[in-house]
Amino acid sequence: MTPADVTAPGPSSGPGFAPEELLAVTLARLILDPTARPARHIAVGAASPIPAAACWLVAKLGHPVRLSLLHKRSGNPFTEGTRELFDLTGQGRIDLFFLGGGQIDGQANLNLIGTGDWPGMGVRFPGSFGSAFMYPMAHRTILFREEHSPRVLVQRVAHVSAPGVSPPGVFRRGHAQALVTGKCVFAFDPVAARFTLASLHPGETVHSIRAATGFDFDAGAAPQTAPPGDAELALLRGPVCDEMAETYPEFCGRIWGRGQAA
Amino acid sequence: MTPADVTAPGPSSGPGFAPEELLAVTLARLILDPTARPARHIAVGAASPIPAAACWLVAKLGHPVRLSLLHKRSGNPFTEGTRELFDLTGQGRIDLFFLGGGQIDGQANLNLIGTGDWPGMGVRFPGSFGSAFMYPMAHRTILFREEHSPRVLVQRVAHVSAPGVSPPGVFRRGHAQALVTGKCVFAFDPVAARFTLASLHPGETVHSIRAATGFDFDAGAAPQTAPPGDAELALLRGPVCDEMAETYPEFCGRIWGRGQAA
Amino acid sequence: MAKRGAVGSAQGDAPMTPISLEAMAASVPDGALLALPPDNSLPSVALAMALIRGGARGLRLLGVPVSGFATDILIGAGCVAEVQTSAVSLGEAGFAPRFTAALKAGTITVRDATCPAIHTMLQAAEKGVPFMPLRGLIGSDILAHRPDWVVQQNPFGPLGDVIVLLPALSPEVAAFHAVMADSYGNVWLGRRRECATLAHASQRALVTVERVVEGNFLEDERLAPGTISATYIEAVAIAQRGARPAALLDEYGFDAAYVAEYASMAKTDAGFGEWMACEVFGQVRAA
Amino acid sequence: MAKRGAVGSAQGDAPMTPISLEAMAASVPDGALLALPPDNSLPSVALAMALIRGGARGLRLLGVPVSGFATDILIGAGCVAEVQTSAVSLGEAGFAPRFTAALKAGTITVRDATCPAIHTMLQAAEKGVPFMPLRGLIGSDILAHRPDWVVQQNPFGPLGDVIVLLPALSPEVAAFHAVMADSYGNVWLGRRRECATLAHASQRALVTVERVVEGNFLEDERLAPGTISATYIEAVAIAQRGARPAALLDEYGFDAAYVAEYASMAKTDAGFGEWMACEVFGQVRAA
Repeated sequence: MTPADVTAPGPSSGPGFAPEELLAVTLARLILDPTARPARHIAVGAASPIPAAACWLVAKLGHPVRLSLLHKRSGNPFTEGTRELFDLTGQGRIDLFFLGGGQIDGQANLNLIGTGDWPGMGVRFPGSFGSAFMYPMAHRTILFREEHSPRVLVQRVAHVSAPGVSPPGVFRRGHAQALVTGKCVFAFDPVAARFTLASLHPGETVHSIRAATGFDFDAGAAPQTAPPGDAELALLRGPVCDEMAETYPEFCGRIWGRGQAA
Repeated sequence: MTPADVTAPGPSSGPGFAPEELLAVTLARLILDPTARPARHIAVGAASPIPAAACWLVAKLGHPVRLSLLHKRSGNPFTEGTRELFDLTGQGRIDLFFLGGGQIDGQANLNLIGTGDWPGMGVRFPGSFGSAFMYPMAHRTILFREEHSPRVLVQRVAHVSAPGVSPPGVFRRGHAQALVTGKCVFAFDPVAARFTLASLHPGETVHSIRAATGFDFDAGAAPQTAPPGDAELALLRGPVCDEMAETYPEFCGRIWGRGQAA
Repeated sequence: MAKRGAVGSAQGDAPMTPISLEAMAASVPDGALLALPPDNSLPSVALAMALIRGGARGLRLLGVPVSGFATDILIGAGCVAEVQTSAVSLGEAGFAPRFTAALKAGTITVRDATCPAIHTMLQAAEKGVPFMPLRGLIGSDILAHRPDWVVQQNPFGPLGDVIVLLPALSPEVAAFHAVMADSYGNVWLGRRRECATLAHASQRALVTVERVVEGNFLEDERLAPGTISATYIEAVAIAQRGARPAALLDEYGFDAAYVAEYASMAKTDAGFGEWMACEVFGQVRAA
Repeated sequence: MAKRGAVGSAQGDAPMTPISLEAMAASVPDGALLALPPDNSLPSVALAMALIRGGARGLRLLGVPVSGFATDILIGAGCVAEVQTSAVSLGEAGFAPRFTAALKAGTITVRDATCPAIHTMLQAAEKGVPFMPLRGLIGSDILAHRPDWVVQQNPFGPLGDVIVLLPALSPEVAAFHAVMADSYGNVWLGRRRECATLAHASQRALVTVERVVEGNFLEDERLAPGTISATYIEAVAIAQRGARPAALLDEYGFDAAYVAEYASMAKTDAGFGEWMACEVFGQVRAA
């Protein structure tokens, strides 16, 4: 197969990288944030090719990290059944997890239930999966949602699948480290229960982010999101794609022009 | 191998059966007691050849019964590790269990800890194993101890590993059905928390039992313990011995003159 | 006849006789609390289809811990009154269309949970305890909508350290698909141990298998670790490729095209009806 | 160097290098809470002997859920300060002589438990909850001597339905013997899943194996069900016949004569000393 001409990045076609590549590299840098607890064991859940690419990039950069990819097509990392991910997390062995949501609000609450009356009589989302447990029990969580719109990023979620912060005294191991969208990166402060704009993806401004965001947030002098470096792009397009092709053939084909048979 | 002449029973050598055969048949009849909950799944614990023989006899008599023999030498019935017996019992799936004790008292309390100050500074027994759970949680328990002496059958145990009865309101599924010793069978009444002499083994009298028993008990017109029938003896000496030879070679050799290699 | 789990025989004595898939489906009473694993965890899609053909009604489904294709077709066929689950999804093929339609139409009751809570409720039943605690959950609206879940002070923690206690959940019937059964009704399902926990926790476990093989898995140290003892299995039925379109370990893969076509057709009542007539009742599809 | 469990590598990246048995023993700090399975459940007798040779002191042993040969020799060698267990026994060979002697001499503290309570405390640690309930136990003097066990009203039951709550127990070190490890430090131990629970619950799991083989057990549907992932394994050491005199699945049987001879010699301090000099330190036995 040859790369799909329409989406394949190249020196003469814009910024030289696909938006998905920028997001993967951005997530990888958040994983490696030297001020955060080291991510030695990361679990990646359902249908998350960009977080998976970020994790593989961290591994291929040579960092010691164990990846538990829940939707690996052949085999899976667990031998105790599907409860093992939750037991591992309960034990404190999962340093980092990724979560998204049909709605995410300014206090980092997640809604995977739906809108309208309980249990989602407006728009019904699939359901909460393990979020009500994983969010407080993983050491840190990176929130990831490509769609950045007032529909998704709301002032207050219609229903809380998993809360962004917990009352004093309630056992909680971690919080959202950041929220990464198709437009920007927000950092989350669990004490203030509030997001701060951390960086803007190419073409975005504080104004455009405010317009696309249903919740209020702090904004200082947010820099551009740093573009992928050549080494990162080479790893993504080579060894990372190799690892991901079996599990995410559609993604690898779309972004890197490579399918399962490659 | 040929049967060991000293212990092998025969028409010309006494009652025609070994004491162990009488005990196995007596236990089998208690297992099959039509007034008790049917024993569809029986678990047999450590180093219990006579209860194991009783269970195999019940099976070979054609009764539908599942045996979980915890000390089967090759393999074992469980695939969840050693907790599975306790989980099964917690689920209510174990109809009958066997227990003994270093001391057994008149209220059917069991002591597997020892005598003297806690934890057995006089004579130390091995410890309680799972008795504190199995005794209340199995649907019924047959107590079995060959040694019948005032040392073992005491007025009050020095320490309670597992209580014979429980206070009102405390969840308990079953109690001792009976206590079988080398001298007699006692029935247990959990409401009165008291044993009644049910039958006397050959050569015993109510007087001889009182002399050998440290606890008080009720005694009506206790009959002789019914001797093994020919069919039962034939099953014990043939198919039951076949099943047991691998796990209990010493026992099968001593009673039936058969070892593992037979 | 079905081999009753608790009326098994001493090892080596009573061979197991499989029953038919239709007889297995008929043994599930209307209104039963029926536990089903999702598409990545050995669902018996064959049994779900047999339940539809048998006209099952009022089933209360439990997702272990989420729900997938089998749940959606049972809902679409009108077999279901209630779903307790942590999510309902067709994976890459998107939302479950019949689930969503029935929820909106008010024809099913949906009780939301979260994955580890369902595992925990089943583990409590497996262990024979009335409840088990679980961390997390506090502050979630799932908890707010579960009056059967109790929040209590942790007696081993500092004052104010509250924790959720979840009641034991023992499904009336558990159904899943495994690779094989042996002569004695033991079932080999490999690493998908959530189905073992489910079988332990449930009152009746019904298992469809690809095949029945000679021997006793419990006597084989290589097979025993992935085996559920016949103690827990009420009946076995042979259903070749019985998990499809879901995958079965290394036996066959997920049929993404089949599910995608289903997801497309099942967007409407009529489309689902057409799909069901063809795929469940074996009628020739209208041109 | 030891492979740290939590600092493993992405699948396929970091081969595991076994360490020596003596280095493994040296990694167990004096005073550690060390969990050991009994003779029917994959004990690492090889590591117990290495701990004796290494002069371990003050160990607090946990029987999972009972204790056997390895515990008795560690006690006899003066390595042990405390034992928490549900029983200590040499099986057919009778009572454990060095345990009994040390208890009487007051050189060890004995904390009695009951088998399912130990499983439950480890399961609570495995699940990351502060406690788990367990039925039974009420009325036992074991409970009366365990101020760390709490009796509480069952919030889901009628008034007066009290139940025992057991605190999570996370051993500092777990040690056991398995059949084999693979290239990535995954360990295959078959159906003895109590060792898997133990590894999950413990802070460090040390495993001796008969052999290390090429490949990745987690990628093999037949081996995966009996495998503990390297995530939980801190270090692997090769110790051929490392469970002896205990049995290892279908690899080798229990050496009853060896244990009977031990039980006889260990009845006295002098006899145990002679046995240890010969069997642990490899000295030629005195004529």
